[in-house]
Amino acid sequence: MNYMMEIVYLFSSVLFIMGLKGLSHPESARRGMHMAEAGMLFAVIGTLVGKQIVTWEWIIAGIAVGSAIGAAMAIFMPMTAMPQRIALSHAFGALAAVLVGINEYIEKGHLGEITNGLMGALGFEVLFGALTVTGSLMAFAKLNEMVKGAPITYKGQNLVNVSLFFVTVGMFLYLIFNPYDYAIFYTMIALSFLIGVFIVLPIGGADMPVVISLMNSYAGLAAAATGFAIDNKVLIIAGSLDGSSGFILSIIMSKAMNRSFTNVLFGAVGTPQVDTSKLAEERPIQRIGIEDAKFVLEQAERVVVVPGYGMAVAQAQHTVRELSDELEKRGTKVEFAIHPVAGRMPGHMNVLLAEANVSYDQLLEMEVINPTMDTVDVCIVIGANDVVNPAARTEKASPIYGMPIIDVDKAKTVIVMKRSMASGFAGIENPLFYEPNTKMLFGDAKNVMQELVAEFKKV
Amino acid sequence: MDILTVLPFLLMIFVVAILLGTEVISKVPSILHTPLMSGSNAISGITVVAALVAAGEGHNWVSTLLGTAAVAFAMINVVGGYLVTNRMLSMFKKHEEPKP
Amino acid sequence: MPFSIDPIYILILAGFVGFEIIKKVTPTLHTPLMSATNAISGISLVGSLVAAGSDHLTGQVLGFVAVTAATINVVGGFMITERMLKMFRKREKKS
Amino acid sequence: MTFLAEMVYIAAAVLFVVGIKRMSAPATARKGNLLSSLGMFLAVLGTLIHFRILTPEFILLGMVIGSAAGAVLARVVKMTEMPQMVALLNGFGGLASLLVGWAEYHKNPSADLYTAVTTFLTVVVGGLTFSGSVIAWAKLKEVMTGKPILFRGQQTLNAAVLLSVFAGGVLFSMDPANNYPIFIALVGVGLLLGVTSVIPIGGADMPVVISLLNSYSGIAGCLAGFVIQNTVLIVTGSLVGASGIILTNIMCKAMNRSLANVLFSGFGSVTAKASAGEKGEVKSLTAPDAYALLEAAGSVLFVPGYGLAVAQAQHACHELAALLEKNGAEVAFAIHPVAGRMPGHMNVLLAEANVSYDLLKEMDDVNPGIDAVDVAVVIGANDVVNPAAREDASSPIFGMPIINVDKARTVIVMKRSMAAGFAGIENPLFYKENTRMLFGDAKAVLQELVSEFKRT
Repeated sequence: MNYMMEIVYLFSSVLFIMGLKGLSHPESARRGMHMAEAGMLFAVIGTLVGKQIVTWEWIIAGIAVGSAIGAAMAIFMPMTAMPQRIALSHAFGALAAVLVGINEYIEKGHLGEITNGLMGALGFEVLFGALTVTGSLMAFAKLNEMVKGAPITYKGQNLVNVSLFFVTVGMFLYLIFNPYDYAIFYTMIALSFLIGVFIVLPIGGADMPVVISLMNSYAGLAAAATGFAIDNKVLIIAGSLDGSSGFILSIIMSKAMNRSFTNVLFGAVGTPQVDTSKLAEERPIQRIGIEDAKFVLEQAERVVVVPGYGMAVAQAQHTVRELSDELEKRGTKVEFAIHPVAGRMPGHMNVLLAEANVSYDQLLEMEVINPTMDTVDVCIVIGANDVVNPAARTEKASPIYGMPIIDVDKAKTVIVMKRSMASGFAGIENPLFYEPNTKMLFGDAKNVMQELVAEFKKV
Repeated sequence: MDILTVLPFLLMIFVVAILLGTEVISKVPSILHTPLMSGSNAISGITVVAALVAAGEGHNWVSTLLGTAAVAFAMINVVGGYLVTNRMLSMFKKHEEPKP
Repeated sequence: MPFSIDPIYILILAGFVGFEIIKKVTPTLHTPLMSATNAISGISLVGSLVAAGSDHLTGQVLGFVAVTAATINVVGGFMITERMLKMFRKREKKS
Repeated sequence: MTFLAEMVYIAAAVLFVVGIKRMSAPATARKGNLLSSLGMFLAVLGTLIHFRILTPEFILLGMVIGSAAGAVLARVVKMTEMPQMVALLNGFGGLASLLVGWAEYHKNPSADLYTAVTTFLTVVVGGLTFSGSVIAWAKLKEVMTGKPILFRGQQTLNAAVLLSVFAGGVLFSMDPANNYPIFIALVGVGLLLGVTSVIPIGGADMPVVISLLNSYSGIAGCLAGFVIQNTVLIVTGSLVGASGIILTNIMCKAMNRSLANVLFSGFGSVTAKASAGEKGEVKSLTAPDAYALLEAAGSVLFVPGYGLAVAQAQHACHELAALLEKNGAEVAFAIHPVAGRMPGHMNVLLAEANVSYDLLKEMDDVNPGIDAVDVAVVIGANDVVNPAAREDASSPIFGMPIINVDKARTVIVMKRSMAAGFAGIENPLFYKENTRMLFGDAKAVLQELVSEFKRT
């Protein structure tokens, strides 16, 4: 391997790191990504120039096809479909790693050059890769509602999964010492494809953020393993950056959902937990009409909007932003409180609001907004339910007890927009609706918002 | 080449890069978690480097085929990932001055 | 020994890690931080050991002094850091 | 190098990183220190076992002497003398790297270009760290004058020394096998460079210098790692190097100086421009008056400076703080980044006096809420509370971040006399409406206040 190429790789690695570092603020984020793009360009050019590449046609064909598909997906996918895109893209990345691994195995196999160490690296590569491919495809299917989003469970599921896992690991260990057993190698790959399917099956739609993050981490680890197999440092660095990014995100997600890692993977929660902790006394709810809502908002000095995925489904984010503009025109301070799991993947809601032109300094994290919640005049909850459920704070019996929530109930007035009194995704009763300072505004989020904006514009 | 001779260096790099990744990424605010994920995904499309070699060394048609497929898939990640990240990030804007 | 780029990789990565981690150390602990990194930089002890273990006299003498100097750093540095950190206590509950 | 030894090195590197990471909060810091010392133990053990080391008796002797000296130093040093101790330790680190480079060259004089260049750099940086640290130590210890030593042609001399380092380096690297004399000369010039670059720096700038030398000692270790191609040396060396540079940067910012300014101008000496047009009247008060003020205060903020440490008054200060707390007041200590003589020094001094670490507040945390403070007590600090840094564009410290004590309701300044501070800059704080001067030795005055409290 010549020095020039290694130096180019080193340069790329640095650009990747700086790129991710740039993401620590919206201001520097784009410049950071440009750096990472440049890093990738250098790495590709360096490889093409430095390696003894003999045939070009196929490379060009592959690059052309891949770029076209990638560009098309990037340009035409709506922002709500972001999680699906990411899931697919994990599958592609992992598939590329698997293919490279198989190829390396075949080539080195021909030459009889597979050492135990190399086999170890290759094994990791194809195992993580294959599992990520099918796992991400399953996640994609669930998100796209091609497979039903509810957890699919059956008796003895954990037993099947665990034994499958051990068989595969056993094969891997066997291969390390007997690398030339082709049949075992391909069976192992097939089994890990299966594992990918099986581990995602029992995971419900609500837990998808964790799954996607986890797949992200696996895809990165597969890339890093590739680096070990072919002695390439830039692959190791980029792969481990990706791996740690996915890992951190899945931890953040698990924490925000008040679940442990193992719980998500093996517990198959997201199953509508039969929750009978009905409130002892059925207190009356208070409804509010559009005009009254307008009146309340008009009086407010500080308004906080708490958007949930329901808002995105109703495509109401643009109307919400219009409302916020109207309010700001009147001198009201408007902010958005974003729960870490709002949306379907880490940070998803922020992207949806950014798309609707909401300024990023209006987007506040849960920890930032909660301490000042009692100075908020009006809090508008749109399509969010569990993330504002005070039972998480107060009621020990509740399945979400201990989950961090946005304390909307501490605001002076809360307006909850909701289709009906049906309970949320997780099927948990929400005592917020019965609080004396809560007003319910029933209807489709988008329609209600439009009416509200029209009301404001009337004057 | 026996991998055992280079493994320590590679492992050291791996370990240090993991530590670094953890530090850098834990500072990304939750506002940018989605761009972070798609961005780091594009970065992990670095597999393209390995795929290029597999496709271009021209040992046999199986290699070429596998390699080409790998190049295509990795490029989807690279191009798609960066483009979509860029698209998302261009949406994150600060408030314009209030219109008169 | 031939030139290899591997150490440069490690240097750059470790440099980044250092920056990230140390930026987060609270100013309250800057003095212990410094004495701790001081002790850690006594890692040149590793190099000194190799030198002192060589088979010619000059190397042994140079190595011997190097081992001594580095060990002062290691032992002194860690101990003084420990001593300082022991002083940082949270307020006991008032009785 | 054997596989196992490398694995042990990786474990050691991780332990170092995690150890430093734990330093980010006082509660986890001790565990962190333990982890990094464990890492060091592993690294040494790995090296000893896996190199064919022929003469262990020399090594053992060196390690025994070094451990004993280090342990004694660590036990007996006073907390006020931490900067000296750290300076000395920096020096030893540099010395060790220098010697490693030398031994490596001696073992194999006909090295290739790569090894020659890295060896030469190791030796020069190691030597410069060593002699520079010794000078810094002497200045701090007041073995030699703390004032900047300036003479005519100094810049020329520095430039000449630097130039000869480069020239010698090139000559040596071109043909290392036949240039042993040049190598020895390089060692000498490196040592000389350390001396010439530290003597013109004044005592007040020592925090910057120590941080910088800390960084150099890391860089020297890192370079030694390149010479012997040892990963763990490179990792830890660059960790330490980064740490030193960050601290240097923090110190420079807190003193409102650029690094170049510290290194080349010899600031600590000059200035002294008394620019206070109308001085106004100084209102002084006695200990009983101060007692009355403090007794009535709901929140008290102490701003300690190095003067407090010199007077050894931190214990009396802590006692007073405890009494005030018992009296129901909210007490905090505002620590300026350059308080004391090295980064974070004042925190250690107060921790030694049993002040709880949650009372130690950084400047940036204190300033926003300072107008709610009833009484700010400034003890032995001067420039770091000088409002001229904020208001007077012509002041030499203009732009330096300060603790805004003048915004507190009342300020009590404890001071020996009206003499200007270390940097010789007039302090308009003393003439402010809400400032009261309490003259006297810090320790005596604090003790008086304490006994005043105890009487009631």
